[in-house]
Amino acid sequence: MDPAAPPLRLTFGAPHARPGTAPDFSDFPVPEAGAMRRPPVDTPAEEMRDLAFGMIRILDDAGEARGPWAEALALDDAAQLEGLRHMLTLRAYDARMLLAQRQQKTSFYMQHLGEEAISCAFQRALRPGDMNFPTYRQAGLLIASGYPIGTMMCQVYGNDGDPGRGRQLPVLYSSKAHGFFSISGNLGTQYIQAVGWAMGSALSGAEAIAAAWIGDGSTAESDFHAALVFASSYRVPVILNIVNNQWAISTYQEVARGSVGTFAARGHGFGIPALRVDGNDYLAVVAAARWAAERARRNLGPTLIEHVTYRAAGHSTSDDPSAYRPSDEGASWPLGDPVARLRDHLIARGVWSAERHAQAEAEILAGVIEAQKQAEAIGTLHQGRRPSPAEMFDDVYAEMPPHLRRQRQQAGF
Amino acid sequence: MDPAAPPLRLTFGAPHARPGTAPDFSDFPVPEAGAMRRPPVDTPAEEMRDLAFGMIRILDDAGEARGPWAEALALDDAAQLEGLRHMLTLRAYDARMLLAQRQQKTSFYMQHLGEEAISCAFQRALRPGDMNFPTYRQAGLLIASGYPIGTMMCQVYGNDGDPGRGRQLPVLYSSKAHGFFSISGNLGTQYIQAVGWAMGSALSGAEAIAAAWIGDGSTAESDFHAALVFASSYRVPVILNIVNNQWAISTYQEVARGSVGTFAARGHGFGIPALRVDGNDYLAVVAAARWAAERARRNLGPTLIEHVTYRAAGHSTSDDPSAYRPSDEGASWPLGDPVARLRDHLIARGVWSAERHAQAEAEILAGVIEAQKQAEAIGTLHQGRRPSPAEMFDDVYAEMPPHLRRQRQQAGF
Amino acid sequence: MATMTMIEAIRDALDLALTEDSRVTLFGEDVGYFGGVFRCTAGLQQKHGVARCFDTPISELGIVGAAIGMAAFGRRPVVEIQFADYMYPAYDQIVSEAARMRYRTAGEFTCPLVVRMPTGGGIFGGQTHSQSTEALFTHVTGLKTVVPSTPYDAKGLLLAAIDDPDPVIFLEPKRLYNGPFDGHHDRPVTPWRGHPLAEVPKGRYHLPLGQAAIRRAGTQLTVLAYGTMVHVALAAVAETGIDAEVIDLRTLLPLDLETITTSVRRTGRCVIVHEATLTSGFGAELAAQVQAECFWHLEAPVERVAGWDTPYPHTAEWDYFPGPARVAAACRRVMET
Amino acid sequence: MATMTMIEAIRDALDLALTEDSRVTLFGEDVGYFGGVFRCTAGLQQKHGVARCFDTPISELGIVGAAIGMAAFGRRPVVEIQFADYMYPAYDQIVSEAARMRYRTAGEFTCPLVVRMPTGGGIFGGQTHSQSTEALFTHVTGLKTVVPSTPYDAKGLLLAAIDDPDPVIFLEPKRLYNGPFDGHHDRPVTPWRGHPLAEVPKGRYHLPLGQAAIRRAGTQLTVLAYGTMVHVALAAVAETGIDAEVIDLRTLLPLDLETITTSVRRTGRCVIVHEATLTSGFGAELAAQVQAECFWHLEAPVERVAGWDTPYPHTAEWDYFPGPARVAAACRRVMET
Ligand SMILES: Cc1ncc(C[n+]2csc(CCOP(=O)(O)OP(=O)(O)O)c2C)c(N)n1
Ligand SMILES: Cc1ncc(C[n+]2csc(CCOP(=O)(O)OP(=O)(O)O)c2C)c(N)n1
Ligand SMILES: [Mg+2]
Ligand SMILES: [Mg+2]
Repeated sequence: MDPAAPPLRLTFGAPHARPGTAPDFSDFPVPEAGAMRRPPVDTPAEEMRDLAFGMIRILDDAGEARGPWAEALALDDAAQLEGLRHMLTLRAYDARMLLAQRQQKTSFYMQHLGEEAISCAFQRALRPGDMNFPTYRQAGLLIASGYPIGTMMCQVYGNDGDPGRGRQLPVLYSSKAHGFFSISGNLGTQYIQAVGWAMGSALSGAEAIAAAWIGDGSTAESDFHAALVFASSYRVPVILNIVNNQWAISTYQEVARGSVGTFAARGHGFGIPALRVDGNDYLAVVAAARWAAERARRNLGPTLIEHVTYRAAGHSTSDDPSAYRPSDEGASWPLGDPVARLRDHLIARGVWSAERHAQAEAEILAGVIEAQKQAEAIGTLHQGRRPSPAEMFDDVYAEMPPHLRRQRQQAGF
Repeated sequence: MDPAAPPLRLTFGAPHARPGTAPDFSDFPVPEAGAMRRPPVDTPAEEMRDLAFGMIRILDDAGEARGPWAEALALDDAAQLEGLRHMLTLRAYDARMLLAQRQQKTSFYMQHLGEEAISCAFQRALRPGDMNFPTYRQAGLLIASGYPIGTMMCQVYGNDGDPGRGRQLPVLYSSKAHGFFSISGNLGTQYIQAVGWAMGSALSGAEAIAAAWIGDGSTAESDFHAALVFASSYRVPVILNIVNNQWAISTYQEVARGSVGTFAARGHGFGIPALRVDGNDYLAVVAAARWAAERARRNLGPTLIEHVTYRAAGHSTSDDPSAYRPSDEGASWPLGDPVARLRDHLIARGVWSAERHAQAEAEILAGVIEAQKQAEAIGTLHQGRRPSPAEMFDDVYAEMPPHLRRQRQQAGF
Repeated sequence: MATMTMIEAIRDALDLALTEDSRVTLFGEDVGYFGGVFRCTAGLQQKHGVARCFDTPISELGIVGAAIGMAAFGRRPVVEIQFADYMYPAYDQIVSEAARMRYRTAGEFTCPLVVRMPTGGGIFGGQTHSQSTEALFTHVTGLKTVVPSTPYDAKGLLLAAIDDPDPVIFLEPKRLYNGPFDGHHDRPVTPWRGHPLAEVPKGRYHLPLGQAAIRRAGTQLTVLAYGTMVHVALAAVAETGIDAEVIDLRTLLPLDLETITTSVRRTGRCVIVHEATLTSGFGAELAAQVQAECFWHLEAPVERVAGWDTPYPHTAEWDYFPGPARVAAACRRVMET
Repeated sequence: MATMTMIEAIRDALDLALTEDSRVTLFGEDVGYFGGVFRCTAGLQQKHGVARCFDTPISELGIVGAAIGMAAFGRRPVVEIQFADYMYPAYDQIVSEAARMRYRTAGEFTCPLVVRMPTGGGIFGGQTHSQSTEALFTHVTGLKTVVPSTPYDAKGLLLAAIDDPDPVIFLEPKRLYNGPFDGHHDRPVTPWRGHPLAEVPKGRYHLPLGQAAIRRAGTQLTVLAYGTMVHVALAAVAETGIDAEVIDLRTLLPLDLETITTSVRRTGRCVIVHEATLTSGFGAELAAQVQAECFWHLEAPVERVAGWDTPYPHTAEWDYFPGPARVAAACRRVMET
């Protein structure tokens, strides 16, 4: 017994604020836009560790694009306007589906509010044939790759227009043609699958790269580790995305992150270069994604990207965040709103205006509502044309084995 | 398609040499003994990242103890001589058990050859009540804590003197009283258990700390990640040891390590301070272990230690390493032999001599042989007194449930 | 005596355990400040402090692995896996470590650990919020597996599980959390309030692990069920008018074979009901034991009604879920033989 | 025609698959340069290149998870888990991902993956080198589970498994790798050399998954077994002199129920043998199906002979392992009823 030693104790990470206290992001450092250097993509990992501790930001408070990442990006106006449109579409879609769930047209829904930039922008770095392994909060990848939102709605309703035949929980979309791998309801599992997919591409002499996605909380899962081990071992052409939206249901990101400063730093244990990017900055996300994609395509190995953002809505329609965080916390989130930031940038550059924005919002909402009408004309969870329950027995195997045929018969089909 | 992009490919890590080629450690940097700085234990993790990339070495080629780690250590002669004796005991024990396996007195054995310093030295940093969660290659922890080698032999023989009643594979010892947690045959699983045990200690207001152990290859397992996540999150009083003996059966350590320089760097992804230590240097291991133990006891959180060594023998008695590495590779291992290095240091300091060493070796071997005789008088795998097969049904549960009672009856007991 | 929902009964048991045994520690995903996504631990962190009830990183392996270490230290961890569907990442720790700790050390180290997890379907949760994984535990020697079907049982069995010196898998049928669901998804749910099996005494009481309960005495047919299916079976039996004995197993392992065989030897007929997929489900073990023990008394083959051998579907949930219609049909079939 | 050991037959199948199908890729712990701890892939990296057959980090989760992604890409991964006892860390990927990929995407993404693993005991491997985990796979819908018992079958079934469009668990009884072990650990092992079931044709042939083989025709009793236990059952039957039909299931899922019921309806008696622990083992499913399908033909209860419900012990291995004596006793018991 050491008389000098204090009693042992554990540390329990806690959020800045809980209900009943004022939101507080004062210890959340927000680096200046444009300040982060942009090393060449083939810089050795150990010479760019600083990138995991700062933050790549392009858009400043005045809506101006700044710094070396902005210069290298050079995204033209049309692309930026398209990006804005993607984000607005996702936001309108979310609003309608949230409502549809409240109207019991579906069982469950998950919003992207505040995180729209990440998936909408990232898709821009990919090419046809590349494959995302998304989580449930990256529907922007689908929208930005031109997937019909009507079909997304059919998935949410599980109606006869759902390509997945109503088998999966709402929002767990899948589209091979759009580079969107079927989402699993299990956290983390697809991170290593993305690595395996990219290995398969490289082993096949193909050109496609993969992008893995995971939430801040889910980095604690084992699959995350396996992915980093394999990606590092074989120098796999994959982009390893972490979406740090500060919360994992009711659990603050610090519980998963531990005593390290950032999630991006996780890459350093494996010699994987890591970027930390302002996830509410559409341009910064495109810039970081392209840098990482170039590394993958040039056989320079994996890149890890931590996208820093804030989950402005509840975790899902089953969640009420006011039980565990101040309800006005989102308003004081220091990285702002991704839609507003890109909008203001475009207005500042004179290619957009408040009026055109309002008009675009209305148009997009009308389009979403129109798609919704068509989807609902097919059916919703409890009404209209739904996949026949007989289909429940299909696709368990390529060919239905005898015992399933017997069971289908017993079930009356 | 990018015409400039090269075809995608993977990198496959390979060892320096394979059978038929000459051993080659020329790209293995061996930092000078005494060169590594020794920061105060409460230094912030981000200010001592260099410790993961160099190597703590105390004993130089001339057998002299050098540098700040040596100065802080100040291990007296008696302790050093005892350390030498522990290593010699382990080596003699290994030799006898290897032979016993070849004589079919047991089914299986695993040696420590070349790695004796690590477990023998580490135990010196622990106190009664502390708990190791070892792998199968840390029997030195038992020897250094005074566990009777005769009882170890009984475990290997699975005879009636085996406290584990012949249930476990040879070498999977267990002794709560000696701070040696039951070894699992599953790689990695116990790493997170060590963290949980230390959490339990802290939550109970106890003073005991834990030490987790894992091999280089096994760091790829999921449990390793879980352990680092939990240790980092709650700042757990645990020492996370990685024994990098260059090989995981036939697989070179680079396959698990990937593109990162060292296994110690794994800690940095979690903000966990990491030491890299010359595992063939008894004094360096004690010094590093004490530094880490002090951190744990002072609630400064976990420390990761990579012990660099070389597995000089086969993986186990089932393995023939000449199938996958040059048989003379061990001879060119640049960190030398741990026993010889401590012996030479003691001789250089004038407290030991070649004669006394030879005499000690003989004495120790005689002692081991005597213990072996006694163990064999009880029994070996196929002969003598063995636990009754009826005991097979005990300890599945605290109280035997009816179905097991029925089965035991059916089995004729 | 108060009536409680199953959630309240579980919370009451946990509260009591925390109060009476300083070794008890709860942790899991969202179980701390928030009190769990099903609110089974709501208020317990606030009452007992963060060190007794805390949030973990999202690693089921980590949760169970750390709990094993803690149990070996001498504490009594009670951990929550957010849904049984998410227990797979922890399966290695449960099977290879918790279940065999006592055995492989001949009792030197033990693992008094309770792993709670909401189980089963009926809430439109799709394939990852609906699974029934009990057969994956009953095949693992060294574990005990418990599935309560009422608030009263939930409290008594959970307190017994926490006091048990060995690892216990405690499966909570989420469809029963708020009311004794009878399988008719198109009718309003009955609440637990006022239900006799929801009368939960204050204070500590134990229901011994390994004892079944006869929920309905009968002479013509024995129905074996557990969890949600107990209520479905009762509804089905009522509809058929068959004088069936409905046995609620409560503990699957160790199994109360005595109660089962006594009944089947008397009735000569047996129907087994569970939600999990049929093949290699726990019903297989029950059928195998019943035919072996009651062979000379059986007048019809033992029938199993179970989830179909498909993943749990989302929109077709009520075609998948073994409801009163399917159970009743099986009962009639067995009676006609 | 050459006779081969089971290891050689497996290697031959893998070699052929690598040669004929450029999508096939092998990987796992030590399978690359060294050729696997049981040498099933020896020489294949040297012959086909490191990109076709390579070593992985020690992460069963990583091995299977990466293989799933690769299979979804369009390759045909054939991975090795070093021992079935180490499949648990990969269990989540197998159950939650591989098994349900086709279903949850309505066929858009599929998972043509083979997971090979040495299974079973009899080599003094203790609890972590001896387990039989098949029942943990047969409960998982979407998987196929195969257990060969001869070199000829091993090659034909493995080639069929590799060509199968769905995930296949391929369990290799390690006790049979070098000879048709008959359960008498105290007698010299018979080698495969010269054994008729070890005659392995050159080139490709498929044995369809889902077809059992009758290893010994008989009229008095049906013995159901797979893997090592087929040989133990044959030895036991020979010793008893009972005219038993011994059926080697070969594929557990999908099960060849037809062959089983045809036999049991004829013999009226059935003994099931497996190494895995009894409770919730695959024998339970077999017994449940046999009693359901052959109820009116059965003249005695279906008996199961299995590993005891304890972890696999080291020194008491031969008291645990179901040997000819236990199987013969069960056969006699069933005949006497
Ligand atoms: C293996 C597994 N464990 C637990 C869950 C339950 N769960 C669903 S979402 C979630 C939180 C995830 O947080 P994060 O990774 O940060 O993603 P976010 O929701 O913030 O996008 C949890 C615990 C799950 N789906 N899968
Ligand atoms: C979960 C699991 N997977 C695989 C194995 C088989 N195995 C036993 S030792 C070993 C190599 C371990 O290498 P390393 O971690 O470097 O430890 P070392 O043997 O070098 O001390 C392997 C693959 C195992 N025991 N457990
Ligand atoms: Mg999050
Ligand atoms: Mg090693």
